Amino acid sequence: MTIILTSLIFAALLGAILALIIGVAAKAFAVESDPRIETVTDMLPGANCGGCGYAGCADFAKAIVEGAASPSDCPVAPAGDSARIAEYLGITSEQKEKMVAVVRCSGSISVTVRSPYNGINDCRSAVLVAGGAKGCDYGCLGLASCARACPFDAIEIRDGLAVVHPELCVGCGKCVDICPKNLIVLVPASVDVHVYCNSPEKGSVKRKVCKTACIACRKCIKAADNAEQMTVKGFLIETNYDNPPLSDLVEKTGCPTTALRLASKHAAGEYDGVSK
Amino acid sequence: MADNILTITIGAILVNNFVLAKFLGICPFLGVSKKIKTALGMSGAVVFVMTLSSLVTSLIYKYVLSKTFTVAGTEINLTFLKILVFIVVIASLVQLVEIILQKFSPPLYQALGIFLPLITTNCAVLGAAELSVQAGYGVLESTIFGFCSALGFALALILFSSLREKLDLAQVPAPLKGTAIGLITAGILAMVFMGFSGLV
Amino acid sequence: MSNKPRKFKGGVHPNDSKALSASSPVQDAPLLEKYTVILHQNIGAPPELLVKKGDAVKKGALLAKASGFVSVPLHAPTSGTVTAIDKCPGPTGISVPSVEITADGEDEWGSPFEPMADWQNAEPADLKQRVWDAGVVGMGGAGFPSHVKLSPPPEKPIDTLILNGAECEPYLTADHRLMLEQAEEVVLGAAILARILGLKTAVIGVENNKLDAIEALKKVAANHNVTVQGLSVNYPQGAEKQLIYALTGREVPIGGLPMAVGCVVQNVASAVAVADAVVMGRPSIERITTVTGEPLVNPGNWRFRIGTPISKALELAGGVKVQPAKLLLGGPMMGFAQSSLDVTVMKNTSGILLIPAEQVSQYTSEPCIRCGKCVTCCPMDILPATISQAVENERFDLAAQLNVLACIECGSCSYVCPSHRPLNQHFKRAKAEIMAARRKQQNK
Amino acid sequence: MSEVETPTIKLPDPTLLIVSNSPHIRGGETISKIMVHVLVALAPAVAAAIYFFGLAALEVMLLCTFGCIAVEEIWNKCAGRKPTWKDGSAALTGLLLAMNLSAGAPWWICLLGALLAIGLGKQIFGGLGFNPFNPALVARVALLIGFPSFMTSWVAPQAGKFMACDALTGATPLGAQGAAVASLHDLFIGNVGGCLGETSAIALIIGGVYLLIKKLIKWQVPAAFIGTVVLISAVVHLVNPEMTQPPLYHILAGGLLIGAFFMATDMVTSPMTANGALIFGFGCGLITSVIRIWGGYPEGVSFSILFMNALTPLIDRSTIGKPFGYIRVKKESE
Repeated sequence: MTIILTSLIFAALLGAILALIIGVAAKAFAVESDPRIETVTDMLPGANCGGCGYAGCADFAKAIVEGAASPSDCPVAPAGDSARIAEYLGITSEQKEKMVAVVRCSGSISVTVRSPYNGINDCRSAVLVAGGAKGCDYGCLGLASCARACPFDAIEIRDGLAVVHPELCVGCGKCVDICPKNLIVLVPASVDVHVYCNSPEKGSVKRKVCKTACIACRKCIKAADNAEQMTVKGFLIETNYDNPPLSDLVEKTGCPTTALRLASKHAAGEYDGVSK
Repeated sequence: MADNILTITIGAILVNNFVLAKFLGICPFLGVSKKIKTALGMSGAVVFVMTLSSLVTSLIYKYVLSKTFTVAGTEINLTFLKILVFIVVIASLVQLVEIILQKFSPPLYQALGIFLPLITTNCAVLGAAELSVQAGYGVLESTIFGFCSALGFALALILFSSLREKLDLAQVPAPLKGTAIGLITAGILAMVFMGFSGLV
Repeated sequence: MSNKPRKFKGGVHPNDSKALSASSPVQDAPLLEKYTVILHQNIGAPPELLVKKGDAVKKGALLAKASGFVSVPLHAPTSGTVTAIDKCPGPTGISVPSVEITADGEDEWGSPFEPMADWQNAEPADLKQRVWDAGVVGMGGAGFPSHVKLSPPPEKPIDTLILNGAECEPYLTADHRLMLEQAEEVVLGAAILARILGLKTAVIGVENNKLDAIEALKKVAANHNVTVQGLSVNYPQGAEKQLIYALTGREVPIGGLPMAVGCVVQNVASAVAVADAVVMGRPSIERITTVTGEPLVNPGNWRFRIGTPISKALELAGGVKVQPAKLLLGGPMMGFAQSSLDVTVMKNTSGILLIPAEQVSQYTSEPCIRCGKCVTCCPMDILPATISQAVENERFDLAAQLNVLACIECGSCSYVCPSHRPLNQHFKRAKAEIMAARRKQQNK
Repeated sequence: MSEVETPTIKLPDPTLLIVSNSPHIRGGETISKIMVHVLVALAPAVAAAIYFFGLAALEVMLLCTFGCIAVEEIWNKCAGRKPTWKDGSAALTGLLLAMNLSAGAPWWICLLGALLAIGLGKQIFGGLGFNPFNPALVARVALLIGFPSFMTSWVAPQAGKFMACDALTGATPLGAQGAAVASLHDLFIGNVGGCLGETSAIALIIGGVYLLIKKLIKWQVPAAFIGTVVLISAVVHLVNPEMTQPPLYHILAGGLLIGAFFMATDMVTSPMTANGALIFGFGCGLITSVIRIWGGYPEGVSFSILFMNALTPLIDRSTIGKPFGYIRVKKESE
């Protein structure tokens, strides 16, 4: 019996002494942090894709808790999650419209003039060598920098051209900064009509190097319900995403170079190799 | 009984290196070896904890646990408390290191993350204390043993983290990237360390 | 100046194949009917256009004036009318704004300034203004405005003027012929530049594979207190930092300019342009270019006016016997590959080069076997192999740590690499990414 | 100069002109040339091995070499990569592996060695250029620890007789004690037991000199390696002769020569910088001597090279040195 007693006393004594030392140390070197950050981080998808503009989900959670960001900034989280986070922290979060990326170029290898390129198979490296050795200085090089950067594999390279699949795209925007030719823009998912050309050059110059370039013939503006739906920028026409045209505009216009396309059809490849 | 200091040192660092020969402390060895900076930080923490814990545990063992008291007429010997006492001492030492690190170098504290408190459960630390008791080392020898095996741990960890940083740039087949190739490299390293067997 | 030149570490020895065009004297290219002058021919801001379509211009008249301190004016290569302000393919592969002048055949001078006969005691500031007005840029290939080099800030005193006649790139013989045939103007140019910088003397560095040029220069160098120094034949001897180290033993700091170590380096062709501007009162509108390469019928050196299309230059050299693999502007080690014959000669076009298929470098980017050849040959003493692996894994932080910014892109490492890895392109990529990240950091 | 308008001036077709980054010309070096040169350097040692150990040696060499090539090609096919046997690195690893086996090694040891060398030693890290350890030595050490009996069944040399293939387990010079110690002459020409590549010193020296002349290896590695072994064995021999053999014996016996000239200088696994190579060689020499004199194994060359291979990334990091023009950066920009 005494052996149990003494060992108990001894263990208690040892525990007490060590606890004392640590207690003093804890007081002397105290540093505090907010516990809510962990819980919010767990509620986020955890893809660390940086779509919200922060280094990762933990960083984003810290920003939400400090009120610097709203839960709906996360493009990947389903609506339910961001609502739950907002309610947990007792703040309001407005719903954002789903955005989708689009590569504004239709210049695949079969329709463009390109010089043989020998070097690193990466857009950001190729652009440093004669602008990527493509006839058109503004066109997509198709060396898959954006496809590799997309955490959700929503971009496919087909015949030397990057094609975004709208149904897979989450709109995190990582591909937008990667493209050295700034061809990729985030557009509302609801808009399906886009002009797949980004070159401000004159129509005659574009036609020499690319069969599917937009030659600013303005047929789409005339065929549109009202002229504001398509904006004119020098020798290039663009969809006006604040007041977008309906999907039937593509048939009504009958674009001579098929630069005006439906995103869904473009992704499915119905325009490949088609050029008048 | 007490081998001389030289054999303990070479033995603990090279021949039966804690990580690569005795396979103790593998989880921090794999967890922290992604970058050399964190590996150095971890090695520093482990050397500090192992040396002190070997000293304190050997002192407690020598003057308390191995003695037999007569309390109220009955003979009492507390050696059975050995593991519990060792763990408590190590845990409090680690807690101490954690507090100091959080105060004085938060980036290292951030980098080590979960692996700092995990030193408590690091079998290398407890192993050092236990092995020195089994080998019947005195206080000085077991402290040196603790310190040298920590150095062995540090050597293996730094060597391994520099290898992993080089492999980080290698085109390792996708399924093997990260920890898998780390384990394979550690396996080959352990095989190489077997070359030192019989040295001491 | 030390009399014995130092040897810098590293460097490679490609066969210089200068024999193709070294013996053919410089010929004046005949007057063409149309010149397409590229507007932006200098490092720094592009000049501001003054003429518009339909204007008549004299030879040497001002087409565009400098738009800032680091910018130079542009002059008409011949007399005629401006027929188009449009874009034409540029040497870096992107189409650039250009002025098209249709010659009227008279080729009548209309230079905006008079010769300065008595330059020996003209004010250095006037001389420098003349260099700026004549639009003189570094003709070694960079195209850095010369007047900027000649006006170092007061806290950086200059004690050495170096003329770069190394011409270490294989195939090129433009500077070699220039030094042989116009030794007098080279030395004269050196003296004028020395006077602008307030120096008594200057040194001309020439590689020892051009002994006849060294002799020609030595004959006339004495009367303008200029010395000529032979240099070991070792590419990239002509790189600014290596040339300064060879002649003065000083090391230009990474990211720093030669003026940081009290030196100014000018190409021999720029010196001749300065001499022409001051003594003959002529703006910089022409340059000697080597048109060479095995596929060419008869390679040689011509004095082209700026704006001469490459197609015309190749016609002068008799066209090609066999289809070349590559057409380059500049030398084979640092030149730009072209994909169009409509690019026109600029002030810094030192060579028009055709590389046959069997000599061309095919980058197949096999894995690096860490043979260390690139480490030993790198003149900037950095680790090309490790940096290229870091870039392949998009680890630009590691590349910056390994001092990729010190790389002068001389191409020696890619030249010796047995795995044919595009090391030079990796470093160009790394520098672009690091600079972009720093710019983003600054304006955040 | 009137320009005669020759009718057929042919201009290059711009659409065929290749565009790439500079430089546009390159030296003649290729990986396969380097590997072929190293194989040529190994030829004298191969000839000596066949001369002393007969056709059994040739059989081991062929098995290992083609075993390695086969394993690499199978791996490439599974990984969906294009065949890489043309660069000759698999063949070289195979031959070096054979050099580490004894003539009496059974066929399955050779194939298992090939699998370990190429599979575990090289392809698992991503193929040529990424393996931190010398593949041939990984296989040798694995086999040595796995099958000690097979790996140490040395065949006594039958100079000139090709068909002799009975495995007499004569001890190797390093393991020999007392009377069985081989004479320096035998060691020099190779008339001693041991691995295929470890016996004839003269053949290895010829190969080593060929490599040095062709600048395929950094001279610092063999110089530091052999120098350190000589230094330590000389000192220990002076202090107490029974502990170890004299330095010259140490050089000619065992795997030191083939290790120093062919194994340690493998470009992929040794440091790239010159002083890094010196440290590497010194480390190899130190550990080899320690293992040979005090260690449990008679031969320490393989362990020392592998240990220094593990240190190579650390050596590379610390011997990078400052780039040209670094000295003034501290004053000016920081």
